[in-house]
Amino acid sequence: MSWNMTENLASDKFTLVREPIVIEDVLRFVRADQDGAVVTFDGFVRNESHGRRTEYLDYEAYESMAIGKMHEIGEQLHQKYAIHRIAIVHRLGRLQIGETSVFIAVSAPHRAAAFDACRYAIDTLKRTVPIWKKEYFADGAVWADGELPPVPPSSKTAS
Amino acid sequence: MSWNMTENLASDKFTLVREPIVIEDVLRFVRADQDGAVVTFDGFVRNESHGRRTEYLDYEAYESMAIGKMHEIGEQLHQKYAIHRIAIVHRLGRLQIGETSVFIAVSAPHRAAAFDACRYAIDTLKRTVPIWKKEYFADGAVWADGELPPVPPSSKTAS
Amino acid sequence: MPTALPMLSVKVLFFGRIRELTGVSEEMSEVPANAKLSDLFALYVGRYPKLAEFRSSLVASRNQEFASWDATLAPGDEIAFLPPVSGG
Amino acid sequence: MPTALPMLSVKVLFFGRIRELTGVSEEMSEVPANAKLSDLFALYVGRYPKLAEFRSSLVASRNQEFASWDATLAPGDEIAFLPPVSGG
Repeated sequence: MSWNMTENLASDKFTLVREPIVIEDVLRFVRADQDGAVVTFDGFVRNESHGRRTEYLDYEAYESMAIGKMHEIGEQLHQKYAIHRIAIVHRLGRLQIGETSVFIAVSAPHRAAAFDACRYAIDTLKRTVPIWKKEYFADGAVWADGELPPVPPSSKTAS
Repeated sequence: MSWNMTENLASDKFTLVREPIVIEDVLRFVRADQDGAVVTFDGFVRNESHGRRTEYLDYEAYESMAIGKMHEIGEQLHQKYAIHRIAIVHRLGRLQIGETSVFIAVSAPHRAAAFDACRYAIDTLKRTVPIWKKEYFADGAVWADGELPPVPPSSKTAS
Repeated sequence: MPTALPMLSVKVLFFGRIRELTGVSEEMSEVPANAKLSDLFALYVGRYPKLAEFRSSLVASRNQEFASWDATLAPGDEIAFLPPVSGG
Repeated sequence: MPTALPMLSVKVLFFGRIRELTGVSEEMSEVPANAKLSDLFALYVGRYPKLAEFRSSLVASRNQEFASWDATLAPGDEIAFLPPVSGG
């Protein structure tokens, strides 16, 4: 096979952007002639949340840490799956209904790895990458429930 | 939820095309404001097969049956998964390295269903849709190995 | 002397490597009225003996549904002989 | 009389709902040299009592890695208090 981990990590893409995500650019980025499959996940703003009509969302991030955690996801993907390239692009700021908040693309010589890796990427992003979403409704706004990231065990021994 | 099966089946898309597949159009087709997730599979021509350098591929189909089988996949997906829309587009004729041969997009309110359905769609397409691929190399051409579709059991009782 | 069985006419399609082998994409074929898919295939093996080698790596369809080899043919059926599929 | 512990300075960041609660995005904070993450948090609970309600639904990070509450602080550390994440 012509892919290898060193090359790949250098050519992955993990970014936070404030402008609309151009999906075609991300797709083009991960696709290479030695691949045969790209699986993508496009997460975008729904028009409702828990039965209330959403007007728009604001996303904020702990940006430097978020980029670091996205890189960690990339390293895990290359360890776990025979994939080629990964791109994870998350948008920040105000997003309207239907706009893409996160786009993930994974290329691989075979589709099973691309599916598994793409799903692992979005599942892990939602648990571990420090990004927060505030949902705005006609009658108010709430921070989305979210998930508490796993934290390393206490460094103390019991005493 | 605002999706329902009757509406969806009418608005799914199952096509065979002879021109390049315009991925953005397919994505736009499946995306609606009540969704939050689209998972796509982009299958494209690799530059090698079993260690030999591919020059190009020719795809042919039993077209009317292939469209019928793609519709059946759609019906199965709506039965099995809480998804909104499905698009399956397969290209026929001569394809160069890197060109998309099949593009599948599935939209859903939640990502798990979109992932499961997209994967089921490509796995089932590869086993049941009558399409054939001939691979051309510098020194010859071969029909790809392929998979034998499952056939209904014999209509005879043992005698 | 038994009366000859009436004949019926079906459309037959070949795809992929067996289309290349037979040189036939599509044609009409006459078979006895009680013929099964396997009988139709045997008729073509008579014409193209190399087809016999493909018997275990083919499936047949009848009116665009996969069918078992003992399915009985009806007038106007569209029958196809399909090598392992390799789309995607 | 014991000598006062030397103090050290860390950068503290708040995000999401607790950024709104404290009104602070980022500031420098002075803590005793043997302070742990939990001590730093307690210091802020003193200033913003409502923060106490969030203790069980927060995680902390130290230099951009999730950290346990008993992690000891070092000069120049970048500490953040993070509500449940909801990206994607």
